[in-house]
Amino acid sequence: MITAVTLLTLIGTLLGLGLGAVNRYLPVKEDPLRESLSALLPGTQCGQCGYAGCRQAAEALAEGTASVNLCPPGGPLLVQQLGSILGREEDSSDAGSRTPVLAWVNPDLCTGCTKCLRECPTDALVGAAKQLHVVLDDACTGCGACTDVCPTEGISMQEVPLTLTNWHWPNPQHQDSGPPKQGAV
Amino acid sequence: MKLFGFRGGVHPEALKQHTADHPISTLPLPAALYLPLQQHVGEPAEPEVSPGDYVYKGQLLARSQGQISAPVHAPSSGTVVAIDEFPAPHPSGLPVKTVILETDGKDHWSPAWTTPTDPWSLRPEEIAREVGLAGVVGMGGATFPSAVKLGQSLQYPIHNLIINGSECEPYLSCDDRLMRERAPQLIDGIRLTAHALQAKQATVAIEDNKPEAFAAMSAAAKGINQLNVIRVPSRYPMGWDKQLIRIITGREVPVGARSASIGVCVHNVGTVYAIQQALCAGTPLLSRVITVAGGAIAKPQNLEVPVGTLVSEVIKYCGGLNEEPARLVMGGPMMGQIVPHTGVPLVKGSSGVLALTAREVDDGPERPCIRCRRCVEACPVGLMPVEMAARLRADDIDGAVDYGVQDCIGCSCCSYVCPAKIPLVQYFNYARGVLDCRQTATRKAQQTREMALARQQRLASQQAARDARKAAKTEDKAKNNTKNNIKNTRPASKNPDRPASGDDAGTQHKGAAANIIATDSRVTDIPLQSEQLS
Amino acid sequence: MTGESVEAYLILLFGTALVNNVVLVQFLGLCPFMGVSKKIDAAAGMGFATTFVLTLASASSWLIEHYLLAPLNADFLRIVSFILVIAGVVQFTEMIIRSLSPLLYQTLGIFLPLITTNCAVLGVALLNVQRAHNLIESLLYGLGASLGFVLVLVIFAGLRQRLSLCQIPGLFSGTPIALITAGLLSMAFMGFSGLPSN
Amino acid sequence: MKISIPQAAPHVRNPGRVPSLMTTVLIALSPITLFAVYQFGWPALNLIGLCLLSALLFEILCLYSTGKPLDTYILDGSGMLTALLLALSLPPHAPWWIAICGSGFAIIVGKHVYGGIGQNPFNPAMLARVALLLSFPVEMTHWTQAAPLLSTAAPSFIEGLQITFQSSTAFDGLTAATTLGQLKTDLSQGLPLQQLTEQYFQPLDSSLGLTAGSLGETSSLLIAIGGLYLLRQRIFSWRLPTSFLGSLLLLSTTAWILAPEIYASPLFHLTSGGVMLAAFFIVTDPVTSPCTRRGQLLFGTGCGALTFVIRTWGGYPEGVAFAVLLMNAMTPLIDHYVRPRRYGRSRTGTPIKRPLWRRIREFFYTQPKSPSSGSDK
Repeated sequence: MITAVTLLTLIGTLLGLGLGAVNRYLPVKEDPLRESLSALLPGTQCGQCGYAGCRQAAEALAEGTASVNLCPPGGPLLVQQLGSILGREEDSSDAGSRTPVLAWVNPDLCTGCTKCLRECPTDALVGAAKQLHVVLDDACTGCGACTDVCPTEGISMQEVPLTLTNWHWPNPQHQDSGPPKQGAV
Repeated sequence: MKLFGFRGGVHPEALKQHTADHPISTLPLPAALYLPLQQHVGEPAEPEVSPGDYVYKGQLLARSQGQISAPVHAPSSGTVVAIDEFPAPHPSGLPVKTVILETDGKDHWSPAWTTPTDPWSLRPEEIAREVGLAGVVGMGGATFPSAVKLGQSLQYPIHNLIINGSECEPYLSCDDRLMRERAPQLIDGIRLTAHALQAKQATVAIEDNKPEAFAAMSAAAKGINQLNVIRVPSRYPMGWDKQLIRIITGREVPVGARSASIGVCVHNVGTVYAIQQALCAGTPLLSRVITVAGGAIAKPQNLEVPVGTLVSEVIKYCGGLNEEPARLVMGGPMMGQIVPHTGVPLVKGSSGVLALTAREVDDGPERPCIRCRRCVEACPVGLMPVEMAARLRADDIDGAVDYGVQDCIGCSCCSYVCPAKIPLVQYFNYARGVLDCRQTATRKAQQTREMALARQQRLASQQAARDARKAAKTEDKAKNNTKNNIKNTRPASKNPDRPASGDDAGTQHKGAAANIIATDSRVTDIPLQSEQLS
Repeated sequence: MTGESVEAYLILLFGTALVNNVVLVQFLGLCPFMGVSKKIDAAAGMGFATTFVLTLASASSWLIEHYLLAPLNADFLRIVSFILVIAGVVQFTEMIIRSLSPLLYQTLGIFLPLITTNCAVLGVALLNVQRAHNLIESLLYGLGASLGFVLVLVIFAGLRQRLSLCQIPGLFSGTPIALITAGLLSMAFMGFSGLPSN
Repeated sequence: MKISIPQAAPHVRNPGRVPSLMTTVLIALSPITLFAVYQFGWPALNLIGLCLLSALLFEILCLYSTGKPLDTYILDGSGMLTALLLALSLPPHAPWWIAICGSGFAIIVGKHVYGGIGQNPFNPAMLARVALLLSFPVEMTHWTQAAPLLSTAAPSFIEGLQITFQSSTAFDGLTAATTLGQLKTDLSQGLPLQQLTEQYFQPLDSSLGLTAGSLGETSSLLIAIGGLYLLRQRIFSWRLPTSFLGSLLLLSTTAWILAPEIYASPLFHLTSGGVMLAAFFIVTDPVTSPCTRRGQLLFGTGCGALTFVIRTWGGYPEGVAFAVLLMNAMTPLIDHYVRPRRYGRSRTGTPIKRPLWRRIREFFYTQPKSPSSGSDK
């Protein structure tokens, strides 16, 4: 009985010493995961993912508490990228798959109250007090934060129209469900 | 001249005999011309005229804008009816901004037209400028503005200017007729382009299934020592410029680099003819030679057509359709684009109009792939279409990119030889579309990050400025109190920047984000309101 | 190192790698075989990690058996001490991989520490004792077994990568088709049975 | 004419179709099949008919259960081809259930479990043959001497039925081991090889197919004719058969030169067993062989080498089936690593570098500012 105990403790201590020594020489780089995740997130701190900001969302993703499709402005591409980094194939049903939309200000309803200007995370809404506001299409991420604060319901989310530049060939497999065709003459 | 080996390629039936013997006839002037502003690679042209103006033949309708663009000229005199959306010659049938010109039939030139200065005395960059002003674009189908190509090639020592007269697409014979009937003008055009590029020598490559064209061009080229006319094997895609470079010079253009970087420049026969017309005859690119063929066309022939003519006009002139075509194709059958109906205009890049019957299209039922690897043999770029298509069928875009789907030139050799009739090219077009979406999405995400950061900095700087002002005010107040502490205390002055509702501070002061957007040329200046919140 | 002993060693090496292959003939180490074979690169990474562990473990287990267990005739401790050593070696490998290539560490994930529980590793160590190999023979036996493991793992990863592209009928898609393919693969490997291998 | 769904280029196609491909291969197989029926009489015909019929039945069953349209799939003939190849590799007097089990295994497990044609990693015919060899060794190695159809020694039609269906040993015929099997047993008794080969190996007979062996593997000449016809029809590339036969020839010649008393002569290897049938019909199966030229050469050489190793040192007399299966398992790896060089890229995929002298010259090249003399170029 004694030999068994001494033997095992001997082997255990031998291995422990070896591993301790090795650990000192092999520097373990800081977990790069958090940086790469927060670099991907849009950084608009819009808070739609339920976390205070993008850095907190990145931490949650790194720990695995948050799902991959937590960020609506990121769209389907962000879901794919997060999925590939974290190795998780979450379904991108809700946030990811909707078609790209842009905010649109209805000129009749806009009173120039500048409430929406403050809400927009990327200053896509421009205009002055008492003046008509307008959306800069290039800057708008379609996050929809402005639509809820507009007192006169003047801002609505419109689908991006199909033009020659953003039309793409459909996947031949689901040929019939290709992108909507413009009515030909 | 020693030719080098090349890879892949297919041997479709030429089917040029229907049109090769018809001389080029000219289409009578149509009633209306529809000139899209986007007939070339690069930024669309900016209209110069407005609806209702009367324009002369050759007058500038829209000038080029931005780095890579090309102007659009009026093919005939008439009045501009409208400038708005009209169906584009594109498979989707989507509209594009078009100048609609009603011709008055007089077809006379603008009085301001002067005969051009002697082109031979021009310096290379002047030639490039003249070619740019004439709106000449690549006529082989790539429609890259030729002036930009000449300008870019000037930065490299050009050893060999290759003229692409191979016309390897079945059915098409417009380059063939061009070489047979207008060889002297072509030779002048070649010498001018060689002069513009300071090229040491020029080589005209003609496929060996066009002996008459070869004879005509050799006769016209006799006596010029740096110019030689050679036969190349007729094997599609000989017309691919990089394939010609590989077979003539034995070298390959590195991926991502221009062909000029290895001392070679390739121009299509049609482009060289347009350059000659622009420099010697002073006529900008107003019309081009096309082939109208296909089983459904009554009288197939070659036509000189003003740019902007409707396809229906052309078909009506060629005797109309003797049966319902299965596919209406703009360009050649291998790389041409299908057009939804005949109500679309011809543009600078359309080299042909084909009305193909069901027999010719021979679109058998699509069967599962049996990995017979004929597509791997046929691919001139050296890709593996069978592996790429298998991955795209399983929606694995990254796997397809790993096999090189971004290098695919869309020459359709793989779909042509596929016995299971799989639409491989559409898979690869779909993959390139997805990659395009990803690229714009990542660029947009990057832009969003910058703007969000800029906004936070702006808010922070406003907050700091406000605190500094407040601190300065309290300090003045303290000084005022000490000076006249006997005066009655006035009510607190109205704080000029009452904090707005909610936790946000200060009114909007369109600083950083607007500047970023303002740099974008299309956004006009926004008048900046003062701090006062009314 | 006389001529025929080299030949014997070669036969031992290739015999264990091909003829009685650790995975397809002796059916050891099946869980990483099924778990990590989705991608070829991950499979290769896992294969070489296991090779490193297996060779090292079979050598050190021989040393422990020869110098510690035999003289104190504590044979009953054999399995416990072997597992202790293997765990040590695996922890050592994990540290190396984590510092050398975090990407590989990421892709292997849970399967890296699981090498400890890989029955091929312990199996080979015990077989060494059972067949009373000397140090070189047990090293070669470990190396042969791990080469066989890597070979079959990478081949199977190639097969599964292609299977992931096929439209396999619903009933069989996923693990069932992988198990069927593994069965057919081991049938093909039975062609090697009969080749000389002691 | 309203185009609802845009079709991408090309708008003309090569007339070749998958069913025409399969029928050409079946035509190439016909001389061997007829010769086999002539050579081994009625049982051979029964076997071939049984295999084809049961394959058709299983194919319909699988297509129906996976809900695929019957007409486009059944007519592509790949099921028939697999069944015929399997039948040609069975011993002539095999009982009926061998044929049905074999074609069932080939069609169901070999092909349709993986999702139908074009997606099976292993060659279905070889898979079935190995499965039968392993599970029914006795029936699969029961060879009979070749006896022309109508000659006295050949079983009559009724006897043929009895052999196939009741596996009666009434007509025991002249059972004889194939040259390969004979060689294996004699060698194990340590008899010197020269003495053995004189006894029962006449190169001419074995190439003409007069010796015992499975249905289609006896006459190498007829197989070669079928194979060359396919080569001319460009159904498969020459690289596969040449590399397979070449590597087998090379290995067997070197071994034969080094130790003629242990290793058999190369001609013996080539004309015996299923080498020729495999070279032109099994190794060249497009679904299970690599796509690139170098990949095919590698695949063929691998098959040849493994056949030699298994035949010389392995436990089974016939190594071709195992060799082909092993190399089929390697094919995804070959396709993954061996890829053609892309235009403008080096073999590893990075864009090629321009020669140094061109980069230097370009560095010193100043744009032609000065007005040239206008002389024509």
